Amino acid sequence: MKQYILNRLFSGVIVLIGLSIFTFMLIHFIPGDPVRIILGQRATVEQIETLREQMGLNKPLVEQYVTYATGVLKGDLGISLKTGRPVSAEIAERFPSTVKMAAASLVVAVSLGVILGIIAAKYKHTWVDIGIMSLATLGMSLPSFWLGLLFIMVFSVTLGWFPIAGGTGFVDLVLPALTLGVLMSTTLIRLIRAGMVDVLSNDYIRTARSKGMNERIILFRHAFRNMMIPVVAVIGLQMASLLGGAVIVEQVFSWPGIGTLSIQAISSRDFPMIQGTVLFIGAIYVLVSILVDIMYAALDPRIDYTTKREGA
Amino acid sequence: GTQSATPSPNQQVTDKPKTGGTITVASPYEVDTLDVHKTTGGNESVTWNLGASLLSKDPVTKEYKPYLASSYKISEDKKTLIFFLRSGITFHDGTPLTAQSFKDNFDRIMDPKTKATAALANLSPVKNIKVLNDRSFMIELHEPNAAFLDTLSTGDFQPLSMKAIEKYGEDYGRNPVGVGPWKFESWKPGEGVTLVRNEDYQWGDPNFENQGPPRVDKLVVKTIPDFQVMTSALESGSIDIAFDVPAKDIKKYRNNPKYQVLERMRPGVPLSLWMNLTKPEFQDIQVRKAFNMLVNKQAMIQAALMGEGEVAQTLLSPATLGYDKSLEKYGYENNADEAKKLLDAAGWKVNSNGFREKNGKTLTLTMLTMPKYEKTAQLTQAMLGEVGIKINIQNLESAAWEEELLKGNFDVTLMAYTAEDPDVLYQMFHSSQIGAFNIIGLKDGILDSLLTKGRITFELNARKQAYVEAQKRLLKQAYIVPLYAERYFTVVNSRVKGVKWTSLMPAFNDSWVGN
Amino acid sequence: MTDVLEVKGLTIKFSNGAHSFTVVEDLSLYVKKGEALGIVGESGCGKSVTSLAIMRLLGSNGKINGEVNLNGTNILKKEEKEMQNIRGKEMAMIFQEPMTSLNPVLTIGKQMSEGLEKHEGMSKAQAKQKGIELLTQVGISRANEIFHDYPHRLSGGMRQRVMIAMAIACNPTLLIADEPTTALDVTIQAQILDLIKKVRTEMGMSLIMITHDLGVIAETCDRVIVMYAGQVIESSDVRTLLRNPKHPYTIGLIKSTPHNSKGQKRLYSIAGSVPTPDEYPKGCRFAPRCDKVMPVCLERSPQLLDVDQQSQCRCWLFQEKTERSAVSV
Amino acid sequence: MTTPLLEVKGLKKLFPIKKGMFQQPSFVHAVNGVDITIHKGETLGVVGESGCGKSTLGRCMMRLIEPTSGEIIFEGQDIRTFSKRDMHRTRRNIQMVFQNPFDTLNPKLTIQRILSEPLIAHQIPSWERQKLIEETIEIVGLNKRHLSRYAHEFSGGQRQRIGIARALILRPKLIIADEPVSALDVSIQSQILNLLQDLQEQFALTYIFISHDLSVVEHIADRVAVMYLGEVIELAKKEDLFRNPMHPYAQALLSAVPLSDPDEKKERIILKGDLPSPSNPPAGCKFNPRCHACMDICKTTVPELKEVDGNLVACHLYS
Amino acid sequence: MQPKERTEPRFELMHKIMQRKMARLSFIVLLFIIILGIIGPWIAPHDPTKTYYEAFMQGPSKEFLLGTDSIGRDILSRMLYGTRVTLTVAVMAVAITFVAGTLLGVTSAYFGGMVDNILMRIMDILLALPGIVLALAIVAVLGPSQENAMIAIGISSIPAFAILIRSAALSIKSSGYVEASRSIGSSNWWIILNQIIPNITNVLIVYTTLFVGSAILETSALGFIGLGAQPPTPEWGTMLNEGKDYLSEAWWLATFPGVAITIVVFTVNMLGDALQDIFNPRGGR
Ligand SMILES: Nc1ncnc2c1ncn2[C@@H]1O[C@H](COP(=O)(O)OP(=O)(O)OP(=O)(O)O)[C@@H](O)[C@H]1O
Ligand SMILES: Nc1ncnc2c1ncn2[C@@H]1O[C@H](COP(=O)(O)OP(=O)(O)OP(=O)(O)O)[C@@H](O)[C@H]1O
Ligand SMILES: [Mg+2]
Ligand SMILES: [Mg+2]
Repeated sequence: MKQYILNRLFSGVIVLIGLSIFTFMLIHFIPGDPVRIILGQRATVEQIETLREQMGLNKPLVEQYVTYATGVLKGDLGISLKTGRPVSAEIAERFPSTVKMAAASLVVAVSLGVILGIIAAKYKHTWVDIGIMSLATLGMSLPSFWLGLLFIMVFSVTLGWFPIAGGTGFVDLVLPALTLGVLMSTTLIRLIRAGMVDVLSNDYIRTARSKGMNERIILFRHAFRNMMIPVVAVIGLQMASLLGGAVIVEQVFSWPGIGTLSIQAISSRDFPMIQGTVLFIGAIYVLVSILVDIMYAALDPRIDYTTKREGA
Repeated sequence: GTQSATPSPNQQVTDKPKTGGTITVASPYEVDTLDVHKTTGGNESVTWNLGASLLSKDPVTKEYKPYLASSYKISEDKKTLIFFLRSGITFHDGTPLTAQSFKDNFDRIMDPKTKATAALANLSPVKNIKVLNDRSFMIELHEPNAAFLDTLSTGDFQPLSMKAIEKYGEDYGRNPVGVGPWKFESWKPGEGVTLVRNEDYQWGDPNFENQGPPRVDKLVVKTIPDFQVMTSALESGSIDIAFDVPAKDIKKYRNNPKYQVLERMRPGVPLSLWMNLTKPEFQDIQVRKAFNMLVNKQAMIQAALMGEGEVAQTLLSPATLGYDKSLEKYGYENNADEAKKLLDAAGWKVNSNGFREKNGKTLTLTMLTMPKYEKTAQLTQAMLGEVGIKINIQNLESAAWEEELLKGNFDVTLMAYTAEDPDVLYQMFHSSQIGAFNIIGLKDGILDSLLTKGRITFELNARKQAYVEAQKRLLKQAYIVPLYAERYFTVVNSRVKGVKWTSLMPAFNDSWVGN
Repeated sequence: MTDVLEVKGLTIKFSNGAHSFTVVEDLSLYVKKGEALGIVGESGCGKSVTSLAIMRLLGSNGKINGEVNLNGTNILKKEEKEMQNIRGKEMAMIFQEPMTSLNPVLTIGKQMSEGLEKHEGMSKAQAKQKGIELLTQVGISRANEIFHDYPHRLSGGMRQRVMIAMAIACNPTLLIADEPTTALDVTIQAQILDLIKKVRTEMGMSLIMITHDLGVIAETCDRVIVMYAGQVIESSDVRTLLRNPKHPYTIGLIKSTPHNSKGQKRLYSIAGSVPTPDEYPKGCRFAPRCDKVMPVCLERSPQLLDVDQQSQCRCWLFQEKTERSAVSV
Repeated sequence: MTTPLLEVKGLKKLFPIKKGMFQQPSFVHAVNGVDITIHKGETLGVVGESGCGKSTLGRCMMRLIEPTSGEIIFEGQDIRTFSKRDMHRTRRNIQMVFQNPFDTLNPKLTIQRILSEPLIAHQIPSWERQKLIEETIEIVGLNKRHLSRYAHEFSGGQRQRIGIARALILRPKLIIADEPVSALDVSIQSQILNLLQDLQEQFALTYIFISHDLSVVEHIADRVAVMYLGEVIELAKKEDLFRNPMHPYAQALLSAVPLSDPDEKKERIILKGDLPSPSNPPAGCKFNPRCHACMDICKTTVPELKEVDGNLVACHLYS
Repeated sequence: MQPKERTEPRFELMHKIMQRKMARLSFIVLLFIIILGIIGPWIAPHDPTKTYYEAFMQGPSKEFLLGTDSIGRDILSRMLYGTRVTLTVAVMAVAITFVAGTLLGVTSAYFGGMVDNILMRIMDILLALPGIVLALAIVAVLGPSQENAMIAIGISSIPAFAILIRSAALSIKSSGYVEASRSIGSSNWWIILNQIIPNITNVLIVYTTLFVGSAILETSALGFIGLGAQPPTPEWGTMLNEGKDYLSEAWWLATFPGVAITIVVFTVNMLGDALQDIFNPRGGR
């Protein structure tokens, strides 16, 4: 297991290196000059050139990358061009609120997904099922900001239940978490229903029935864990994308998360920050996918990472 | 709405002021750092309250009044300014403000290691600063520059405590120490900054009634980038004051006694249609005039601002020095028929497809724009389209837009330029600025000399006159199509009293919280 | 001897959407106490469906008609709740696929004890003790360890032993084994068959053994039912069936196993293939493949009638002989 | 003796079990040094328990998977040394019939296309193709009308006929049949076995017939190889093996077959335990932990395949 | 045995769709919308780019059935014209995803080993890259336009699609008929084209429908960075974005395009579900 995790980390690092090279190339192709942006409109040509030199932006790309990469290896993601503070500090500051929202949305999504998914599976092909599944599909078909705005209109403006104040307290958390949670749950509901239907048609469920187990035990003891095995991967991916920042919902609710940070970085051409957020999000992605595999092993005793067959 | 050229009256103060309480303000701009030397903008709503400037500009008369400086002198050659400081001013950390503080601040900005990039640009007219004694210092300019006084009246050159800078190092931006009415307390990134009253503040801004410490205990400045959220927060009472409320949302607050709307014209160059004069089409004045006549400005205001703006017939907005009502007659009225005649006369005839054509070339133009001006762009496209001018809109994200603009990759574009000082016209239109911000490539000797004159004239009236003349020239030559001037709106919950505009934004020295 | 199980006129229909088809028709059988009944037939003839119907474990799209009397009461009339108390307790089942019939995420122990806890009201510790006992009884060495192990670590044979241990845990009166050895190797099959015989005699259970292998029947059963296309076509005691089969299908089946054609170059073979439920022919269902087919076979379907004391057969060949007596009754 | 059609010498196939990137992999010895000869026109049965390496042996013999070591001499040439081109040409002569007729026919293709695939692969000119296809389909007992249908429209037995037709259409010399009847019903099984025998006569085919069903092998094979954990432990003429198996494992295997007569009692050898894991086999004779005649030497020394009474057996009992 | 009655596979699929209530409804609605997309320009009551100066942002009325937008254009006409644009963008974007994703997924699955490793690492990199960065970069390189929005959306969904296709292809790869095909000496590309691709068409069809839905949604999200259709071309996502700031003042601006998008995505998803159901009888009905 340890060995396996090491291997995964190793290939994760390769992905991150690829990612950093890729982003590095990309951002230098994006039109928009960070120097101009920093200096503002009153800057003279000489000032611009001096700053460009200072920032090392006139060196060959490869050299710039090498400088950057050596910095990263030393744990230095560079200094934000915009705030002048270390990129890592900026990210670290935003991360808690991102985690807060990710966790809250995940709770909403998973609880909605599990409850509605299981109900739909249990009553499959009845109106309950059709109703839940249509709602879930409808949820999938809604643009995310649409739902967010709707929630603001209804719960914040009209009913005044969850006034949005642009903070990160509990009250502020409710609506964005609900929005994201509901949107994410649509996928989960569908997956869980399908998984449950599938698992319930397995031979071992019949075995459990033949022992006289009641339906509740069959659903929760025999089916649930087996059903969750494929679902965990999706939850993991959702978690990763949430931890990387849910850009649009963050913007709708003015939530100060990593997503907003990365968007701001892009629009202000804050190269070290773009690079830093991309790397960070990439690292989260890598870590979460490793975590998902560990979860797999925890859920499914058949998975044993100490021996892995080739092929098959 | 009132269509006055002056900022709308500040809040009427009728009750007796009280002390205590908290005011919560929301601004749509993300604060990057509270170190004014290093900022790239967006933090004025905080730093303006933290610090103080040498001079204070009267938002109405545009007069510079002494603030931290008790007085100042301008040398004969207009290249040297001497400032005398008030006594008894201390930073929030207790260190006294001296002439040396300004010198040290200047040196810090000039030091490349500081990377005080934007501030460096602001101070580019300055050659050197010399400390004369504890309470006076001299600023030497490269050349006479009246606009520089404006810099001194903004928060950009507010003194920062060198002791704090040494103490916090890189983290100073998170622990600012100034001389203003409010002291820094805490900052939650992405959420907001909390300031508390500076009890020692006795050097009141001359534009305010209250010359002592603010009446309110705490000032919280939140960042709420999304307008929907901002208005929702305002309506739920979780914020008291919303900055930069979009024009479209203003109507519902206007006639609501729960709120007061403070408004002000945006200073600087109004939103205009800029024609790239290096393109052959626009070298013909008839074409430029025709463009001026083709736009229906009132319709644009209606569409883009729901009527909450002002038709611009001049190149400086009514909130800027240099604006004069008399200039309006040099502007062009919307007159499509006349425009068609001009175009015909210029040789651009309508062809069988309904497009204007000259020497086999159709009049097709690329309009560079960004999402913010989307509506105006589309209206312009429609208006010009009606007479057979084909406009291809190229919508770019703002950073990319700016880059393309500076490279001159456009035929026409939409742009407004916010600036307190009329010297902005120099940057935009002086021939020396080609390659920088004279993006349309305008070369006009008469105009150049008028703009230079404006720059080196310190006396207000004479200075204003220079810019009036410059605008006349710009309008007569139809170099540009001014469209409309926007307003800034600040919505205040009526429980907060005594909010007043400064030249930059509302401030709270006089404010208090009612019931 | 009393009948532990008596099935009368069992008919099973499946419907999918508008379309419905009968997969088992008018099936009757009985199992006496301590007796082993074999059911043979080719794939798809309805063996598993029958056994599932007896357990009332058919999916919701299956419709059952007829009577299933277990120890004298018709369980088709019982509530699902009551059925849960009968399943695992009074009758138990072993399935064909040992690989998929155990829940992969629960330990062997957990899966064994849950039945004991429910039906015998045992505590966890008691159930564990009993579970280990049972595992030892079915010949698993290291029962202590295996009890805590997950199914995927066991071989097919071991899993099938676990299934048997689970099935006999509450000492059911009837054990149904649906092709318990088809997925296993011969040597393992021999072990399992041996085991089933052993526990049956030790515990005095009745057994229904479902298979398509006549050899398995010969080895484990007292009586046999032969099914073809959803119907019982022959029923008799094992010896009679194997030595003196009546129905042409049974005859063909026995003859076509390589073992029974030793020395012959070519195997006997029945032409054609087994029909699926939606294409059952009218008349005798075996008629299209039968080498003794008569005109009547294609027209009318024969009855399952006694041929002699030991056997019943559904074939027009025997119908004629007994017709008179059938009419006179 | 005539030269054998196919001769396998010391064939080994190890499947690596990946551990970690920085660790030595361990191996499953799926086929562990097999020597077999097959003569033209004969049928060699291969029996053994599940996982003993029968299929792997079959696949290796036509290089569907690359053997780890050993020689495969077909008509006097070692095909392991063949280039891709030569190998492709040789494939015409060695064909395979697979176990599962439900899985081995592409559900999206018509029978016509399934049968033309080998012809296209071997560049048979298109005018000959149709003739061959029609001829072959009738040989296996189906007819032209069936060509336009898809696999799901056929019964298991018919599908297996199509599988056989596909193997036959290039008129190979050797057919490796990997459990061709074990997925079929008893009554259908006999049809297919008869068909295979007929074809053998008609086309002078040579079969390697892999099965776990001893009675089927007994019926069809001339010689039988019994495999255990990747090794051949007995290779004997059918009559000898079934009358008098020598290796204790072969004895146990044969005695395990259920007899279809309830009164015919025979001495049954019930083996202890299961097949050990092929990645970690016991030392000495691999069968020793389950053997009823195990001696001390069995636990230490690997017995060699030696000739005893004209047949081959690998057991210390016979040395 | 008598030959069974056979329906052509194509019609059979249609038939199966029509058998399901929701699927039938979705199909009809979608068909209706596609027809609108084709004939839209002829039935639109107004010129979609014409500004009516006297009618800025007016609510639905007799003259303007769905109201006008903030610069006085008829929303109904814009929506009718926009149908074609919107659907084209989505379909083309998915076409890009489809071609590249299938190719990558199948190649990766079939060849395995090093090829698989490299391709999948690249997919990992793309997956770990925030979509908006990728989109910006693509636009940066190619310039902003509707086509490039298409390309951006198309490219950004390639990794997800490729991974899905890979796993589908992997299960086909290990199937008996692929081994059979290899055993008779067919070449790799032959096998990919004739054995693997035909057998993942079900999966392909289902995923493609699902991706069409998300492509439409993404188009509307890309409007955020000015990457959508270039004005004055009407396109639903851009219209929705324009209208979202006016929800409380002029609900009709965002509501109609929003509802239209939701309906299309919903029906496409429903259809995708039905197809999944049809192709995979065990999991569903
Ligand atoms: N849940 C179901 N829905 C519809 N049809 C079914 C269902 N279960 C079984 N059938 C059909 O009923 C018939 C009898 O099936 P059954 O499983 O009883 O056969 P079997 O005799 O057990 O065959 P095998 O030897 O292959 O196990 C088959 O044609 C099968 O297709
Ligand atoms: N591709 C592979 N990778 C790793 N191990 C394999 C692979 N193929 C087969 N094996 C292993 O090799 C051994 C022999 O397998 P093989 O399929 O040849 O057995 P078999 O005798 O054909 O069994 P069966 O009767 O079940 O078909 C088994 O332990 C199997 O797990
Ligand atoms: Mg069965
Ligand atoms: Mg095999």
